[in-house]
Amino acid sequence: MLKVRDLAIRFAGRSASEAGTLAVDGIDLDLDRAQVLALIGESGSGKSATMLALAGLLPKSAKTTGSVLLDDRSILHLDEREKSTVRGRRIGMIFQDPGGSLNPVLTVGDQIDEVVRTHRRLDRRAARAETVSLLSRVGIGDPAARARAYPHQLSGGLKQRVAIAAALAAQPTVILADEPTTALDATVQAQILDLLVNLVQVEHVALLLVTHDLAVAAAVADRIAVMYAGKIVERRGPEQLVTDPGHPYSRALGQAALPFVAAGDGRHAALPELPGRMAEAGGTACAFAPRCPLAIDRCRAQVPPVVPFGDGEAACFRAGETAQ
Amino acid sequence: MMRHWSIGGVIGAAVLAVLVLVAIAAPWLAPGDPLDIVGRPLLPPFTDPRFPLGTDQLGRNVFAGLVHGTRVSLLVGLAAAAAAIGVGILVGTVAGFLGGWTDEGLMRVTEAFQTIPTFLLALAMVSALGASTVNVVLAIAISSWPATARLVRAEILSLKSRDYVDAARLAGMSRLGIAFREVLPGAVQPVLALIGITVGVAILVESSLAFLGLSDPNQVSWGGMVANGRAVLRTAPYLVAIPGAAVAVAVLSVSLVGDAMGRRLLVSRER
Amino acid sequence: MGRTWTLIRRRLLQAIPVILIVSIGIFGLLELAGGDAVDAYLAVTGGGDPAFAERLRQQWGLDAGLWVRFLAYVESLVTLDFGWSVVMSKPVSVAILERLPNTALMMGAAIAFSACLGTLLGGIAALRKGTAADAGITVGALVLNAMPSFWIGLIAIVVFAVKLAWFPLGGIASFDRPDLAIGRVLDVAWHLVLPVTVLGLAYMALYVRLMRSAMIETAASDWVRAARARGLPRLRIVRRHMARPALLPVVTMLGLQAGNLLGGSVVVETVFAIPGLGSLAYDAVSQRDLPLIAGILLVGTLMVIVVNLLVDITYARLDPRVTDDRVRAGGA
Amino acid sequence: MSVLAIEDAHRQFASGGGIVTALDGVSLALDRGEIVGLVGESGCGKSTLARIAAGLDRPDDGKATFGSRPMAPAGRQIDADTRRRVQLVFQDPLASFNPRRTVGRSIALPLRLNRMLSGGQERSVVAELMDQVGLDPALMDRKPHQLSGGQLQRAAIARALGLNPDVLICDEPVASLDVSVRAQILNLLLALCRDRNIGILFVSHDLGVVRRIADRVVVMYLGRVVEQGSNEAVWSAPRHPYTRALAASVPTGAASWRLDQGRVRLAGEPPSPFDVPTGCRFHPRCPIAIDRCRQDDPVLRPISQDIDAACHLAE
Repeated sequence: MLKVRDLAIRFAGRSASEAGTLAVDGIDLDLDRAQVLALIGESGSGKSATMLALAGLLPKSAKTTGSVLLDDRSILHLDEREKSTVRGRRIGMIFQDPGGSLNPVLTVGDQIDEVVRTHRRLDRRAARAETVSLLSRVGIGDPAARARAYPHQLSGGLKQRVAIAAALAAQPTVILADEPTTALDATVQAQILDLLVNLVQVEHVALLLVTHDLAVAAAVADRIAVMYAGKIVERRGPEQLVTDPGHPYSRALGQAALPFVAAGDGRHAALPELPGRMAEAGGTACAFAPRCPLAIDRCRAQVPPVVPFGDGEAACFRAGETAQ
Repeated sequence: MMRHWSIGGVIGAAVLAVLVLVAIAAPWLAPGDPLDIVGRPLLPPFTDPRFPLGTDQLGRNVFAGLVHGTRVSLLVGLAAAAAAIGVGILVGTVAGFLGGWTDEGLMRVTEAFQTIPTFLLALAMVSALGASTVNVVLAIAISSWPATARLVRAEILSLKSRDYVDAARLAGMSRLGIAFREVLPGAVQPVLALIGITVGVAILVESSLAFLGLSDPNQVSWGGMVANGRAVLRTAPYLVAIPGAAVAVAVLSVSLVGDAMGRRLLVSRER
Repeated sequence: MGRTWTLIRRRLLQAIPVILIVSIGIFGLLELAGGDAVDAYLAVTGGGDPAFAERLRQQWGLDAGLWVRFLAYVESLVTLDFGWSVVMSKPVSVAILERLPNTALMMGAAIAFSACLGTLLGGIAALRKGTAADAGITVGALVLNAMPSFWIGLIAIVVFAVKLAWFPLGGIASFDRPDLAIGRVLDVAWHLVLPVTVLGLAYMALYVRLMRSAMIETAASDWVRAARARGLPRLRIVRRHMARPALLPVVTMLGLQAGNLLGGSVVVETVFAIPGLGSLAYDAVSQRDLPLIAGILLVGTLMVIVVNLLVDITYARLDPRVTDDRVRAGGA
Repeated sequence: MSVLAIEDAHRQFASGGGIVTALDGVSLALDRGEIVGLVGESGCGKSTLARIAAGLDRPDDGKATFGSRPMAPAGRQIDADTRRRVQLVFQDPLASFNPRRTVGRSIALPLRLNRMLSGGQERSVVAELMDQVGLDPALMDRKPHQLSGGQLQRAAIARALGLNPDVLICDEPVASLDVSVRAQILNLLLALCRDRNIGILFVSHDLGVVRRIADRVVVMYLGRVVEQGSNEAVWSAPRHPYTRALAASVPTGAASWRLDQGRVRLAGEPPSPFDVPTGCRFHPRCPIAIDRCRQDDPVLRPISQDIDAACHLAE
């Protein structure tokens, strides 16, 4: 349903002479109804830029190439008017900071009402009835009263539920969620993840989840795409990615993500580290090579092609191997 | 360094520099007392090379008045702003650091000074104490310190709770050390952005007081020249236009420079 | 509604120390100025020997100690008895009350004019940030802010009253007042166009700059990005999600500027010969009518307090966060 | 005998017209050479406890002692020796450095204030400290904003190490860092504990990290300790229903966490610390609460050899 092909994003440099920075370097993504696709990576991997590009929220100075098809219709290079028929209506979006995505001086009900009315031509009363039912669908108790509350009167978890309700208000088929639980406490994070999974299973929306947390991704996603320096380096099902990662970066992430188990190897034993920093996108070699324990000369000379691996694929010459 | 100066800031700084030079060089640019009657009354500008900007209805040299008026405007503006900012920093610092009842009391006083219509207060002070330049400076300063005080206090309160201040406590720094080495330098910085506004307002208030006849009668000032020209507004509008424009140019240059300083500050804070 | 009343009560309580401090200040100023009611009385009645003055002082209780005089002063304030105005030859309170409506009218109109036009222009500048329109509005605001209002006023008179003769030279109403009530209202409005514009222009610049920076900030906020992601029409986003939250600092500034506007009215009323509180203050000052000055200062302070109260109520309506007694605890 | 001990600490704050109870009778002990993990959700009081442990705040009631001396005697400044021995690493490394000072001078500051430097050796001592935490001494003359988060956190640790502390309080030290940098900083802390016998109080909302590095765990809820014990015991068999829910809420790799029907999901969120529920403060969210929980406030009691819990039903 959502089909991304060879998407590249370049942010403008500070002056015309500067080349600017390449944030995303030609990625493909596929997302179907009732499916959760997780896009994981660290800051600077290009995952957030990808998400903003899909939502049409990149600044004008950013140059995008490639194609993004939503139900076979290109949505990448639309003008503002066309964009607003896609945003909200076809694609709903949830942001990291649940407080920040709500206007502090309007009641939460008003903010959902306006989405309902913009996209569905309901009158004021019908819109409010719809808002109340949306709030109840995202698990907010006493929704009619909560609709009259201002954001600051709600807790972080409730605000994120409201933001989800606003994203669902125009009945979109795709939901983009950018680190939706990062700012939340553990028990609340679990609740919100449950809610998102429930929406996918019951209402059959497609969910693209962007996160830095492999454990979160593995817990809810059907497929996981691992991003590094603007490229997707591995694409797998969650079980296999955790137990049998193909790309050494995925392996390192899995170890750094610290699965919730005791340190098996004794008291105060060192944790596996990943030395160095992420390389810039767009090089002519494997961007991970400088940090890779498996790197060979070939890795430093050419970009490794994507090869089938396990239940997915990986972009590595030595996929599946482990360091001794 | 010039990279962060906008065009406006450069123009403002240049004009301000010229004004300062004119103020310093006034006795050479226009020798003698500018209040002396030196020529035929109501000579329009650009007609007599001796009086490039003409003469007023008493035959006084407008150019000389303008040049000497620069001194009064800049002097009063800078002195009043310096006094206001000094008092503001002092009050804000004491209130911010000591807190408790001292803070409460000082803030009530600050509030009182923000509530009382300050121009009326300045009028009352000058009227009650006499129209000397010192009193004018005092009157302006007393009415414009609260903004600085509030800003400094707010900055101190915010800086006091920063992690790096806690880090200094952990390092074993004394309270005084923290106040003067960690907090105050950062708290006083944003005041830089207020200097331009404060000086500009001071110049405007001085000219208004002078326009209303409340300035030292023995010194020529731009506001006084406008008041003087008002009597012949219909026949010789240039007597109003020229000194008034001088006020506008002075205030504009000061606020442009202040703006540029404020923006530089923003840039340096964002880094 | 309960919230609003709580707010009003709290603000009025906070005003008490402010009024007290202002009264002490005025008393101190009068003491510093020297010369008391007896001197003023004698100056008007044309002299009198020192012995007579001494007797009068005893009679009026002016020879008492500082404290006694201060208490007497406070008592007179509480009873709204500001003394006798020599200049106006009537009680200070009467003189002030006569002039108050004109000034209130002019101030109200000037506040509305400067705030509305200022926020509009500031908003446009923010939306067109970096363009010629933005530069024009920003520079225009700076220039307007730099021009003394007496000067704008005089030039406006030369251009619009003398040369073009569109508006009257000054005053609040024509000598031959129209008979119909509506005609009289229009007459006053016609007289007020220039002074209100001049007074308003001097303060408009502030609102332009404030609105511009506030709206640039809200435009970059997460909730505006979220509103765009929800596909809301641009106009709606600008109005409800950028402009409305950006109005908050503007409203705060309205309260802070009330006193300055009153000060500005002295100059403007003098220039346009409007019989208001400002020109009264000018008369009082130029003739050193100290009781009148003191009375005007105090009434002016009360006016500012009232305006601030209105501003606070407006603010509380615009920003639901202020009047909530409880603030959610941050991550403790 | 623990080197750092907090006993029955209470702490309240006035905030926006109400009183927040941040700590309501909390005790904590920390030894040299051990890592104690302090976990809980936002608003539970763990940061307040960390500040008290670091001597940056003092309890309204209760006491904090270091060695045999009270840490912050009422009305007096903390003494210089105790101050030196307890250091803190902040969550946001950038905020913990004065932006106007170079990193090197910030690292040197505690040494100079404690007269631990003799003339002319400042740069070499700073370089050595930076080297010890794996930071290139060439970065000494940079301003804080010129360093990455991981580098700055190393610098912050170097600054604390200069004073040769016995105890290090770490308030969410890796929360603002990328996952791959996280392990580097954690390993540095582990090494300090191991090699220098430093006691570490590790405050974190990240249960995965705590489970991997801590020796003991203290779980807080709304200003109280609800469970504490050895790291392994607490996570493998939590006795308090809150700890159970907390453990169950951590996404665990694959194993289809979302299909796990048996896990405990808490409804709602922690109530506001403005008004704490009567009885057991967890009862409104507790899946197993009984009548007694609504009235009786349970005390922290030993349940087994290595676990204490504050629950009527724990056994």
